[in-house]
Amino acid sequence: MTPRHLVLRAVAVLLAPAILLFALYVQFHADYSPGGGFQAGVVFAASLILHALIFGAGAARNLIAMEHLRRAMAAGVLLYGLTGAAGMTLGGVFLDYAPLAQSAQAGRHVGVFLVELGVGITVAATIVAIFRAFSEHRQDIGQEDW
Amino acid sequence: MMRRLVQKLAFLEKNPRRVFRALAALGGALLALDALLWIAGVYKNIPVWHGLYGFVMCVALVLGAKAMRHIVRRREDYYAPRATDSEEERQP
Amino acid sequence: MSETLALHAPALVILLPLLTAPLCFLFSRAANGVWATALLVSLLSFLCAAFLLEKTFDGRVLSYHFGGFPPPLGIEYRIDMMSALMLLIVAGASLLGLLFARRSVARELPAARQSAFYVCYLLCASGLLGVAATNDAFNMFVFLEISSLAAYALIALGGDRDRRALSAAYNYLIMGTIGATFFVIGVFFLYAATGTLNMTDLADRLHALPVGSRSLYAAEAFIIVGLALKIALFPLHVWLPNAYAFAPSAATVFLSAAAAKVAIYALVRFLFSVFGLDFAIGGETLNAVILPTAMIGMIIGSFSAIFARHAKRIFAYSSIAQLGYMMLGIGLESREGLEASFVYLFNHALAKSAIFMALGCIAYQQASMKLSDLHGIARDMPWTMAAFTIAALSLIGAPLTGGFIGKWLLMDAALAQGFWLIALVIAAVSLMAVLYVWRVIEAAYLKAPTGRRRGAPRAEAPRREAPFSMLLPLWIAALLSVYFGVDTRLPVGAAEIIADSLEAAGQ
Amino acid sequence: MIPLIAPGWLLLGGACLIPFIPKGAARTSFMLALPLFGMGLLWLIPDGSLAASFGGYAITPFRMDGLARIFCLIFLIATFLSALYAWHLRDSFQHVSAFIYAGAALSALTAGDLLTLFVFWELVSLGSVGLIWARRGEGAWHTGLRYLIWQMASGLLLLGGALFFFRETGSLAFDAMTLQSPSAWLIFLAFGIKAGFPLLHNWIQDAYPAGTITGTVFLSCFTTKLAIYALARGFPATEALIYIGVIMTIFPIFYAVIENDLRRVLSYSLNNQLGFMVVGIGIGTPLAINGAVAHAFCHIIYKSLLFMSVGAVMYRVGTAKATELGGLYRSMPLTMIFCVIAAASISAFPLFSGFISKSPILSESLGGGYWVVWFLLLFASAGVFHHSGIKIPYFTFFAHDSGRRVREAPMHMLLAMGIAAFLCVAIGVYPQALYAMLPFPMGDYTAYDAAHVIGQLELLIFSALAFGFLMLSGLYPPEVRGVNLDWDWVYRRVLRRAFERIGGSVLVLGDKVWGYVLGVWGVVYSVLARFYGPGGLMGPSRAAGSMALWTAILLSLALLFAYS
Repeated sequence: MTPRHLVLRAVAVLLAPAILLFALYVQFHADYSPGGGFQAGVVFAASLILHALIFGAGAARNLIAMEHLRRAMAAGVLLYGLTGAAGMTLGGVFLDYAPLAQSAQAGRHVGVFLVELGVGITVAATIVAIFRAFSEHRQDIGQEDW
Repeated sequence: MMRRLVQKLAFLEKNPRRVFRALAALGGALLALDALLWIAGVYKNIPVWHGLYGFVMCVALVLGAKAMRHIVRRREDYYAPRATDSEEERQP
Repeated sequence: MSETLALHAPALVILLPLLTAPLCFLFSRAANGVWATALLVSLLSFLCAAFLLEKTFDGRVLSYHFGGFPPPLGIEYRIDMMSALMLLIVAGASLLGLLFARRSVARELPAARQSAFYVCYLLCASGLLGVAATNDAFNMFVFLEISSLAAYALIALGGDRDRRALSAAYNYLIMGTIGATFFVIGVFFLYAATGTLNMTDLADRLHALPVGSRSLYAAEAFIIVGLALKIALFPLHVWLPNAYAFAPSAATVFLSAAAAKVAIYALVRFLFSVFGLDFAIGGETLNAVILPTAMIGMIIGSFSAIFARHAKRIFAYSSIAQLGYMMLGIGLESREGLEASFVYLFNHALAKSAIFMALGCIAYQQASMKLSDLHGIARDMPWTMAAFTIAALSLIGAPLTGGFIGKWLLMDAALAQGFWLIALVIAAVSLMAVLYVWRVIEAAYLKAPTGRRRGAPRAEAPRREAPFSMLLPLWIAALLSVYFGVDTRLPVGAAEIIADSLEAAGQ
Repeated sequence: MIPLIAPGWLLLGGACLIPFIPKGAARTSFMLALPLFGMGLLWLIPDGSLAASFGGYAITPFRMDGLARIFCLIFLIATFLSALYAWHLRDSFQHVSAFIYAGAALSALTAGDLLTLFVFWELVSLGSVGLIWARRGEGAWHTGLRYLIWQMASGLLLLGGALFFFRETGSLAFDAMTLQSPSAWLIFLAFGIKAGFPLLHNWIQDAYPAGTITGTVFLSCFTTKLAIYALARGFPATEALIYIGVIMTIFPIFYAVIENDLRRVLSYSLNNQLGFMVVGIGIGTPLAINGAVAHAFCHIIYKSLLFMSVGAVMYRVGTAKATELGGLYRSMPLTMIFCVIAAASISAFPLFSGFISKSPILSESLGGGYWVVWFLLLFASAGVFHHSGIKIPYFTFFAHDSGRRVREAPMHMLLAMGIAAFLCVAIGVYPQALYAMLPFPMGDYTAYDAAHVIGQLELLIFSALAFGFLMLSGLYPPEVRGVNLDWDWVYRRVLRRAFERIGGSVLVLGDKVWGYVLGVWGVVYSVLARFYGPGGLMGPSRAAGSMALWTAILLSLALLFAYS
C-alpha cells in the first residue's frame, strides 16, 4: 500500500495528541471553567474520528476494537450510576455526593469528577461507535426488500 | 307381581271398550255425587260443570290441534341439518 | 430498615434495572446469566413497586429529591397512587415477561443477540418506570426516550426470524421520534413561559399566568399530539400492529402490557395535573376530540382485528381498540370515567400479556402464526389454549373476569353523563371482540388440524405443549385476570384514589 | 353464621374438582355427595345476607330467605336425583357442565343484587349449553348455538337493565320492582326469555329435545324455574303476568297434542306448567305466590320424573318418538309405573303433588275475580292431562305394540325415578310439610275439600272419556313423523332465507360498486405509489410517511382547537 495524502497524515499525527489533551483539559476543568463530560467526550471522539478518516477503517479497528467501545459505553454509564448510588449507600440520597469524602465540599468534588468522567467516557465511546456503525455499514437489505 | 300386572294390562289392552265403559261409569257416579252434594248444600259450586266443560274442551282441543296440524306440519328433515331431536343420529 | 427503604424505594425501583443493564452488558456473555440477573432485578423492582403501592394506598405522596436538591430546583420523583399503580403494572409486566422470556428468547433469537435482548429489555423497563415515577417534565422526556429507543431495538431483534420486524421497528422509530420531539417542544414552550420543569410547580405557575398565553396553547397541543403518537391513539396508531406482530414474543408481551399504558399515564398527568381541565384544550374541546377519536379507534381497531389473518396481529389491532376504551374513560372527564380507565388499564395489562404469552407459546412450537396454521392446536397445546381462553374472556369482558368490571365501570360512567351512544358503542365493540376472539378459538378448538404443510420452512417436529417455564407466567397472568375480576379491591381501590386526586387537581 | 359456604358455591367448587377424580364409582359418589352436603349447608345457614363490595359497588353476593330457601332445597334435590339418574355416564364434559349449571342456578337463587344475579345468570347459560353440545354432531352444535344466543340475549338484557337500574336508583339490590321504568322492562324481558314467555319461548322446545338423555333431565329442572324465582322475587303482583301466563298455559297444549317427539311434548307441557306459575305470581296474593312456588317445587320433581322415564325408554330403545314406540309396558313395567305416577302428578290428580300445588293458584284466580283466567286455566288443566297425563304414558307404553322387547331401565335410573315418584305421592298425601316451607304462611288452607276434589276428579275423568271417545271413534289424529312449525320458523327459516336472499343481492351490487372503487383506487394508488413506493419521493416506507402526515394533521387540529 503506497502512502498517500502525506500532508494530511502528518498533520493528523501531530494534531491527534493535542486534541486528546484538550479533551482531557475540558474534562477535568469543567467544574471551574466551561466544559464538562459531554463536550470533552465529543472532542475526544473527534480525534479518533479524525484518525479513522485519515488512516482508514482498518487502522481505526486496530486502534480500538468495537468490542472495547461497547464496553466503554456501558462502563461510563455504570461509573455515573455507581457514583450516584455510592452517595445513597453512604447515607445520602441518589446523586448526593456530600457523603463521599470527609467534608461535604470535598465529597462533591469527588462526585462531580467521577460523574463527569463517566459521561465523558460514554459520550466519546458512543460517538465513535456511531461513526463506525455508519462508516462500516453494509447494504444488506435491498430497496426492493421493503 | 310385575308379571300379573303385565297380564292384567294386556287383557285391558285387548278390550279397550271395557276400559271406556268403566271410565264412563266412574264419571256418571261422580256426576251423581256432585249433584247430591250440591243438593245437600255441602258447597255452592255449579254442579256437573267441571265434567261437561272438561269433556267439551278436550274434544275441542284435539280437533283444533288436528286442524292446526294441516297448517304447521312439515317433513321431518325440514330444518336439517341444523336440528336435533330425541332420536339417535342416523348414519347417512 | 423499613424507613430507609421507604426513603429510597422511589429511586431504587428505577435505578435497579437502569444500572443492571450496563452491568450485564459489560460483564456477561452467557444469555442465561443475564436472564437470571435481569429476573432478580425485576423481582426486586417489583417488590419496591408493591411496597410503594402499599405506602401510597392511604393517599400519601412520597417524594424523592435527587442529589438532595429540593424541588423545583432539583429533579424530584413523586410517587402518588397513580405513579405507584403504573410502577406496579410495569414492574409486574416486566417480571412476568422475563419469566416467560428465557425459553422463548432462546428459541427465537440467535445466541449472539440473546444477551442484548435482556439488556434492552431492562433499559426499556427502567425507562417506563422512570416515566411513571418522575415529577420533572424534562426528565420524563428522557425516560420516554430511553424506553422508546430500547423498544425500537427490542422490536428490531425480531428481524432474525422475520425481516418485516426491521421495517416495523423503523416505522416505530420514525413515529416515536416525531412523538418525542413534539413532546419535548411542548415542554420547552412550558419552560420558556414559566421557568420551571417540576410538574407540581408548573401547575402552580401556569394557573398564576394571565389567561390566553399563546405559547402555552401551542405547548399543550404539542404535548397532546406527541403523547397520542406514543399511545397509538387513532389515527396515529399505524405503527403499532406491525411493531407488536413482528417483535420477539417476549418483547410483545412486555410492550403490550406496559408501553402504551405509560404513555396514557403521561397524558393524564399532563392533562389533569399540569394543565387542568379549565385550560385551553380542556373541558368541552377535549370531549369533542378524544371521545370521537377513541370511539372510531375502537371500531376500526376491532374491524381490523376481525379481518386480520395473523394471530399476533389480531391482538395487536385489538390493543388499538382497547386503548380506545381507556381513552374513552379519560375523555369523559369525570371521576367515574377516570376510575374506569385505570381499572380497565390494569386488567387489560394482565389479559393482554397473558394472550401474547399464549401466542408466544405457540410461536415457540411453530414458526407460522397464520390463523390457518393454528387449526386444531388446542389438541396439541391444551394448557396454553385453556389459559388463552381465560384471558380472552377477560378481554371480551365476560363476568367474573377483570375485563368485566372495567367495562361495567366504563358503561356506568358513560351513562352517568347520559352518553347512551357511548355505552352502546362499548357494548357493540365488546361483541366485536367476541368475533375476533372466536376466530382464534374456532381455529384452535374446532377445526381439524391440517396435514403436513407444504413448503414448511423446516421439518417441524409434532407440536407439543409449551415448556413449563413458559406456561407458569402465562397461567399466573390468566388466573390473576380472573382473580382481579372477583376481588376488585386492589384495582378499584387504587383507581378510586387516583380519580379522586385527579379530580381535585383538575378543578 | 353466614361464613358457611353457600350451597351453590359448593357445587361450583365441586364442578371444578370433578375432572380430577377418576371416572367411575369414586366420581359418581362425589357427585352425589355434593348436593347432599349442600342440603346440610342449607339447613345450617340461617336467613340473612352477606354484604360485599365489587368494583366500588355495594353488592350482596349471598342472601337467604324463605323464598330462596325452598328453591334451593328443590334445586338440590333435583341435582341429586339427576346425578343419580346419570350414574352410568362416563363423560367428563357432561359432568362438569351439569354441575356448573346446577351450581350457577343455586348461586343465582341466593344472589341479593342484580350484578351477582347477572354473573350466575350467564354461567347458567354456559353450563347448560354444554349438555346440548354433548350430543355431539352438527345438529346439536347449531341447536346449542341458537339456545346460547337466546340465553345470552337474556343475560345482556339483564346487564343493561342492571346498569340503568343503578343509574335510576343508585342501588343494585334485587327486590320487588314495578314496570314503570325502562330498566324494569329490560329486566322483565330478561326474566321473560328464561321463563318462556310467548314468542320468547321457542328455545325450550328447540333445545330440550336436543339434549343428551341425562342432560335434558338437568335442563328441565333449573333454567326456567330460576326465571320463575326471579319473577316471584322481582315482579310479584304484576298484572301483565296474569295474561302472559294464561297465554303460556293455552297455546303449548295444542302443539303438545300433535307433536310426535315425546321429549318435545314434555317441553311444550313444561311451558304450559310455567304459565300456571306465572299466573300465580301475577295475581300476587300471598296464597297465589305460595301456590306458584309450591307448583315450581312439585313441577321440578314430576317433570324431571317424566323426562327420566322417557329418557329411560330412549336409553333402551334409542328413540323417544311416539310413532316408534308403544306396548313397552311388557318390557319396562316399573318405568311405566313411575311414568304414570308422574303423569298423575302433572295432571293434578288428588293425592298427587300437582293437585296440592295447583289448587291455590286456581282458587286465587277465582277469588281475585279473574273469571276468564279461571276458565282458561281450567281448560289448560284438562289439556295438560290430555297430553302429559294420557298421551305420554299411552303412546310410550300402550297403544299399538311396536314389537320392541327391551330390558327394564338400569337400576340407578329406576332408583332415581323411584325416589322422585315417592316424593310426588308423599307431597300429594301430606302437603302440610311442603306448605310449612313456603315463603308465606298458608293458614288453614287445604286443597282437600269436597268441592276441589270432586271438581278436579270430574274434570279429569271426563277428559279421559273425551280421549277414549276420540280414540274409539277414530277422530284422534294419528301419530305421524314430522316437525310442527312454531314461532321459531320465523327466524330459523324466513329470516334466514331473507338474509341469504338480501345478502346475495347485496353481494352482486357490492361487486359492481367494488369494481368502480378498485378502478378509482388503482389510479390513486399509482399516483401515491410514485411518491411513497420503494425508491419513491417519500422513502421506502409508505406507512411512516402517511403517519407523519396524520401527525401533522392532528397537530394542526389541536392548535386550531387551542386557538379557537
